[in-house]
Amino acid sequence: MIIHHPLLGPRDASEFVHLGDATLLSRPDWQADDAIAQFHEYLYQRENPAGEYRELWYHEQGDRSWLIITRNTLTHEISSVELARDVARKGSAS
Amino acid sequence: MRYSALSIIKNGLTGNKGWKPVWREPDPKQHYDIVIVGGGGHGLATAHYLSKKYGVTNVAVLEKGWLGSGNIGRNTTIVRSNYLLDGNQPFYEHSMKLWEGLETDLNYNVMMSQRGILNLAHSDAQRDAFARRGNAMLMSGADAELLDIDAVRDMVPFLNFDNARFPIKGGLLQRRAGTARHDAVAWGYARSADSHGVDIIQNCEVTGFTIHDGKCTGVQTTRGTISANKVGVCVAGSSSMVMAKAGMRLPIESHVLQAFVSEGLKPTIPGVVTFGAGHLYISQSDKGGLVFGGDIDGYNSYAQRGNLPVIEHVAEDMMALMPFLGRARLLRMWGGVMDMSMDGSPIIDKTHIDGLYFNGGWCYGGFKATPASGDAYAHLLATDRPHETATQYHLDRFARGAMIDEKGAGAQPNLH
Amino acid sequence: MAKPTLQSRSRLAGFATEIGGISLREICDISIISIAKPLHDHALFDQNFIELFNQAPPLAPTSLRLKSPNCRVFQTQIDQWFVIGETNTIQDKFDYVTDQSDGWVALEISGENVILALERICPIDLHTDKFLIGHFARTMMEHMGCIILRTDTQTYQLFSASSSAESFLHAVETSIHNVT
Amino acid sequence: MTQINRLSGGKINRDKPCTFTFNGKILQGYQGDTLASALLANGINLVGRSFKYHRPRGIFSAGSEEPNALVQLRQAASNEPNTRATVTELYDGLYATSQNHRGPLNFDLMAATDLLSPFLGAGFYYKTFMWPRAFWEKLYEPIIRASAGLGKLSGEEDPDIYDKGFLHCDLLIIGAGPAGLAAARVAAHAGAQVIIADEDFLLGGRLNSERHEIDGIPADQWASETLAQLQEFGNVRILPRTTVLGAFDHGIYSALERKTDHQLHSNGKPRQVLWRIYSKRAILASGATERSIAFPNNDRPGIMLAGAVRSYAKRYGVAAGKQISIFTNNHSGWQIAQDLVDQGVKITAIVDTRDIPPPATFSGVAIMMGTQVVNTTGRKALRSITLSNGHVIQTDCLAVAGGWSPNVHLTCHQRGRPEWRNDIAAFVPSKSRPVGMSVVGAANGDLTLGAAIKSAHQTTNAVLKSIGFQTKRTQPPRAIDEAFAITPFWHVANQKHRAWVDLQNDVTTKDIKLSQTEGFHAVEHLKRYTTLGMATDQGKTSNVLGLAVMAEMLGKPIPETGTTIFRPPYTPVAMGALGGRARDKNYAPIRKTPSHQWASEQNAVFVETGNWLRAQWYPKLGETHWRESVDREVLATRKSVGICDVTTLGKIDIQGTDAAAFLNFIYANPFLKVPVGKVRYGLMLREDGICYDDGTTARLGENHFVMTTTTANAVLVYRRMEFARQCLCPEMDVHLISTTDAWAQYAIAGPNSRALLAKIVDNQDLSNEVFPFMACGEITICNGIPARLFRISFSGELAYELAVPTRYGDSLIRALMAEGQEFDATPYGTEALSVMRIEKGHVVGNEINGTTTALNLGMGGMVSQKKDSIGATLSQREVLINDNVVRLVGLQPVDKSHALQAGAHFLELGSKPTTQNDLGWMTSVAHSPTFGHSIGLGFVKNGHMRHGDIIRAWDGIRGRDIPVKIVSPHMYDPEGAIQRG
Repeated sequence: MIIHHPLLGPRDASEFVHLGDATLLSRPDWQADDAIAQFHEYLYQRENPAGEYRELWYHEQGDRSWLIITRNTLTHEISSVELARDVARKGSAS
Repeated sequence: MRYSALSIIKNGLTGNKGWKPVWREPDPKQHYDIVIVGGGGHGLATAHYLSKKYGVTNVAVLEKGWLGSGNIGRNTTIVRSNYLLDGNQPFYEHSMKLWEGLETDLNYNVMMSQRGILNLAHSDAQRDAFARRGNAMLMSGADAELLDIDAVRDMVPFLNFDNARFPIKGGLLQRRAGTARHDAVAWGYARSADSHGVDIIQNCEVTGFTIHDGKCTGVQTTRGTISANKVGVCVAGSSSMVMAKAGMRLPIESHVLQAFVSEGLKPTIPGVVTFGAGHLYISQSDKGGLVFGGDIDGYNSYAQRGNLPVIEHVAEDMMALMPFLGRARLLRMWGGVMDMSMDGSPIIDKTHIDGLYFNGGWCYGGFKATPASGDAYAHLLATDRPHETATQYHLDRFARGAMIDEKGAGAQPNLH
Repeated sequence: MAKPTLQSRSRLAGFATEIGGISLREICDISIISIAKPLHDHALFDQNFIELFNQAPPLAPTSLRLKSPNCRVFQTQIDQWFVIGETNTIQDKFDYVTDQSDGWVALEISGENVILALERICPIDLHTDKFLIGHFARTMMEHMGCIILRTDTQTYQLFSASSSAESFLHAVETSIHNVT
Repeated sequence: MTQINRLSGGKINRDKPCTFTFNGKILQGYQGDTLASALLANGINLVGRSFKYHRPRGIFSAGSEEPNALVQLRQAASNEPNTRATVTELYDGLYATSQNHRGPLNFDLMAATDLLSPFLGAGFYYKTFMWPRAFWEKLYEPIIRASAGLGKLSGEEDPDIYDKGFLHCDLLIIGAGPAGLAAARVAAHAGAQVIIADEDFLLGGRLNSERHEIDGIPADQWASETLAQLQEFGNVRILPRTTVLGAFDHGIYSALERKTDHQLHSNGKPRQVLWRIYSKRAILASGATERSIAFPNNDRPGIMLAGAVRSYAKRYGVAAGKQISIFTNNHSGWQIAQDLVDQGVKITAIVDTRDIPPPATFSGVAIMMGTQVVNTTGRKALRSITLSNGHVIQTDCLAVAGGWSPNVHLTCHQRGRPEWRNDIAAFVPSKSRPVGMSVVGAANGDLTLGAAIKSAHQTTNAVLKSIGFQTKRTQPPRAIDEAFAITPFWHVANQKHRAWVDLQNDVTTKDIKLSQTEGFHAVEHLKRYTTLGMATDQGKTSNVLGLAVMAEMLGKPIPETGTTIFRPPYTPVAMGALGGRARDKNYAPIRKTPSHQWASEQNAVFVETGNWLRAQWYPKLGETHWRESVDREVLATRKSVGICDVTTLGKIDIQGTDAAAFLNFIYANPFLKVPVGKVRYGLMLREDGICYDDGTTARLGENHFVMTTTTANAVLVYRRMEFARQCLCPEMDVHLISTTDAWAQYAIAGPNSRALLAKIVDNQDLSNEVFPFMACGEITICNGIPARLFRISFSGELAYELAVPTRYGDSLIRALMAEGQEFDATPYGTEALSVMRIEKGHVVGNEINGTTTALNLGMGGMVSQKKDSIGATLSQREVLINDNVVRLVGLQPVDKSHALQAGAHFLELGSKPTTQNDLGWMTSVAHSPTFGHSIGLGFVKNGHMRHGDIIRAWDGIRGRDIPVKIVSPHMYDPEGAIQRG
């Protein structure tokens, strides 16, 4: 696969490490009454869609940026690549 | 009809005209006691044990494609019970015992071949971990041997012992492990279940569940609505998509695992060997092809195909461990979609919806688990109690902190 | 009592060779620092940078080559740059500086067929009209992370982790051997 | 030896004769021959045996689709089994033998299995060999395994080397036949970066084997001239002998270039190169493959694909037989006949299944329309064919033209499904092909030359335009379309004789019938049940035929019966090539510590730790067992001073105004208030509350920390810290960079460590008051060399870790050893390090193994619940904190002479070794020279409450079972007075 890094252009996916669902950006509030239940949902439960999927990749053999990639899990087509930090700042992880 | 050498001779002498279809092709009935969603290895095995062992014969298996079209026919055919944790090992050992009697049970030769599996250790820490695992295996009633370097050399002299980047320090051997002919397992279970009255319905996709007041009473399919007392989903690879139709999210991601086969070669590798400094498992089929695999590709996928980096990585591992295979040629590769769970272990459990049961999350352990998974799921479906060897495979184990994490990789499915 | 004297030692002992018209050598005694841009003081950082280098911080894949101070600057992370060369006068101008000199081994490879050798290990598109003089990329060669920098028409500098310097040299040398 | 079947002409170099050996016979051919063409020239057509029935097999095709002519090429370690003679380029000195027979090729003892064929139909093995159970592994399977397989590996290490590489292009053209060359011309002129690859060593594809004109000149001449023009373009890279193997995501293709396979020796250069080609667009111009017809006994040597017969005649100047007959269901059979006649090859008969007027006449050739071949004779070579009209024709070569299958393989590699085209009776690529791939020429169903070239020209123009290239308006090369029409005819129905579909795997129409009868009629069931298409040719000539036969048996049209797709690789590829350089020590990079050279000089024994090599111990003269060395190193350290290279620990430089807050978030224990100049031990959890790493972090300044991680987890910790920084704390001002390789770091431990250090530090007061336990500082040593000093201890001794820039690391260890002579300073390796940490009760990867919590490790109190940190919340899940979880303990043998074993499980005294009775396990053991006996660490259920209890350490796998006493894990200086001293 080729990932079009927003700053560096096309790079082979083998430079990257895959983590998982982009919802991992939306970490729950540790002080909530049901914090354990919320963290359980956050960490373990997955949509796992067959189709468009927003996921986290890390450019380990590159500029060390975390990216949010929108990729179709049926075709592997990538429709967008964003810097995770920018998404996290906007607070819109999903 | 019963299969035997005699039946082959009799048919051979009469122009092979007497063979009968291996299974019927019935239309779905309106109601079954139990509907199993998924006509793969586990679904068919479940139907076999339900009908033969637990006496529930008003059963349908619904398969969206052709039976056995999922991972039962896309794996590297390894059968073993060399797990570490108490949540897993007794279950896989139960599976191993069922494998050992499977031909007799099914009257079908699935070519279960106990030529052993040897896990190589490349460091003292790895050897110690194998000792711990081997002891756990023995405690569960399985067989296990810890080999030192000399014993490994005697057994598999063709490995790279003298110039390896990560020298071989020993290995964990399970002699009763081996391989089986994967497709035959599906066909054998299908034939048996069919002969016990189970309706196996191919080209029948489940499009929804009939759920009222928290109770599941049937399924909608491309071939009509079918009601059932209980519905057992068993569709590893597609678990999330199917259970989403019941409004559930699962602790599972779908990932692609590639597998590889070489051109046919005269016998060169006796049993299964795994490389402990990389990720490679390899055996040789009865036809002569080397059958091997490695890691999953590492990204979520339903595409049933993978990419080059894993292929190259597997080849690198192979050349590092067995440089005499340099001139063997890769013939074919394929990909299967794995239900990768959050701790690397499966789920066989009721759901919060009455009458709806779930079996999945097999990661890449699904093939070897087929008999026990079928038996345990049949037990659960028939009795509403978990099978004694499958008591920890609960859906809520992550909420409680009761993970069964053999690798210690944590809640990251692509690391299991 | 007199203290012992410590000798500096380069990772590849100043290796240099030429194979089939391609020359390969270790660049010894390099000085590298990383400088990071503070999250809340972007403007100040940029201002300091411009004061020093007469230019805004360069963005990948373009590097900035300067005569005074004699150095090259390129971006290694979103808010991080490497300065290679004369770094001692620069250190104090930035808040977050980390010395990277000893973390890297540096090789220079040049010659007419240099791309034929590099394409055996380098996943980056090195077509000369795409990877221009002054361009750099951080990538991976033979399982080793590295930085490739084009310094001239047929000359490239390669940087990789100093601990695996010998393996990296072997990878590059083998590439030359395999195409000459 | 004369080449009895050699004709005049052909694209061979008669000035370059090649002597070669086949099955011991010394033969001659020419450069430009393949092994197959040279064998045929010498009148040899029996070249192998089939897989199952060991039937004699001859050369069937002239390309990579060959199912039959598989040989063992080269000798000894270079021996390469299953090599297709049809694509093996002849070279002087070539050595080949046939394979898969017992006894000589022409008298294979295994051929007896053919007589048993009525009992060995599809899937027979599923129905028998089940009893008695033990006979499977002992009797049946060994027989099956020995008779199965094809060629034999040498068993020796592959003597050749391989390489890989990366290529980038705008346009990858796959195939250099007429369509590929036409495409390349357009792209070259447009200025695109072009790669054109072809598996053949002679480019031009069918143009070299057929008689056509393009632009008014002979087509083969057009091909060579076009290639010569393409060579002149700097933007075109021509790769002959290069097979594109697979189409992967996003325009990445893998291709294998055979560099030295056409030479006797590779001369130390890579035999093959595996290319990863990154293309913006790809044009598949892979042509079409001819297929056979299933008629009784259609598998004899001498029965060949018609196009191959033509190829041998025109391209290689070889007559495939003395009396050639043709069996066809389409016009190409007639075209081939014409070409053969033109080439001076004698044709006996043309048999056409179609009841139409003959498309042509040839003098002296029997022509029979509406006729089928219903049987053949000739055991090791074809002698005659019997026709449906009763005629028997003497012939030694039957050229079968069953129609053409476009080479759609690469269009299927992303699970695209081809679609059926009735007019040409073939599957053609559908829209569901890899993104960016266009298909032109015969591969796209344009089976005639003019159409192929035209489609290639037009499509290439469109493709180039889509990626921003200006193309000139040019006319495509002119070529006419030869006549082509086909009436599908798949198999001759016959109850008595077998008609082969898959020649290599011996799948006949009877097997397909049985498969259908038994319910295996889904295409995938058919393939899996009969093994159709599973042979080394991947069904290139058999898949479509098999599917068509099944369709006829089911009485369904082909598209309703199913399609068959292909998987990578296009042709089989050597594992060595896929493995590239990853052999022996080059499997993974080697990382060396700064003291490596010095340690080698001390005869240190090294151990692989990840990619690092670390000194494990330093044997001294006279020491015969590693334990002697390790015991000495431990005792010397505890007595005076020891030095250990700890450079491999991960080091991360952390700076920023929020650095402390960030650390407070990623460590389970508090970090906000670590004073400048102090080090703190930190425990890292995953978000699931499980520990995954620990280490020390030093605060060098208000906004500056230096973290150490374990050696094994350096990369993982850094990755997760970047995740936390960018994804969870994007508003924190914190910056990370790894400095692992930038610093050489030595642990200096033991009562004399302070005295030794004092000899090299510049102006640093090392006294307990100024530089106490857990102090740190940036200092200089040896007159101004920058250094960092940490007063931390893994051994439990008074100890320091001293870091200097890596370039001084070698010099520093030498200086320390020299200055340390007066204290008998002793270098110690990882074993002694491990012994001392076990004595002290420090945990490492054996304990922090990814499944243990802080509570398990005895550090539950460190996980602060008063702040937000990764993993803190989920570490409190009910099962993780219940009373019965395992706890870290120390263990000692009751009988001090017993050695403990890591991996042993714990049981109550007297309880049976069962899963239910398992209490825990031993994680780490060592012989402690300090205590004079074996000690261990381990996890025991509720172990913290059980100090003093005696339990069993059961190690059944090594036949040991000993009583052990549970003690505190902190066995050496539990109060820590020594390290604080």
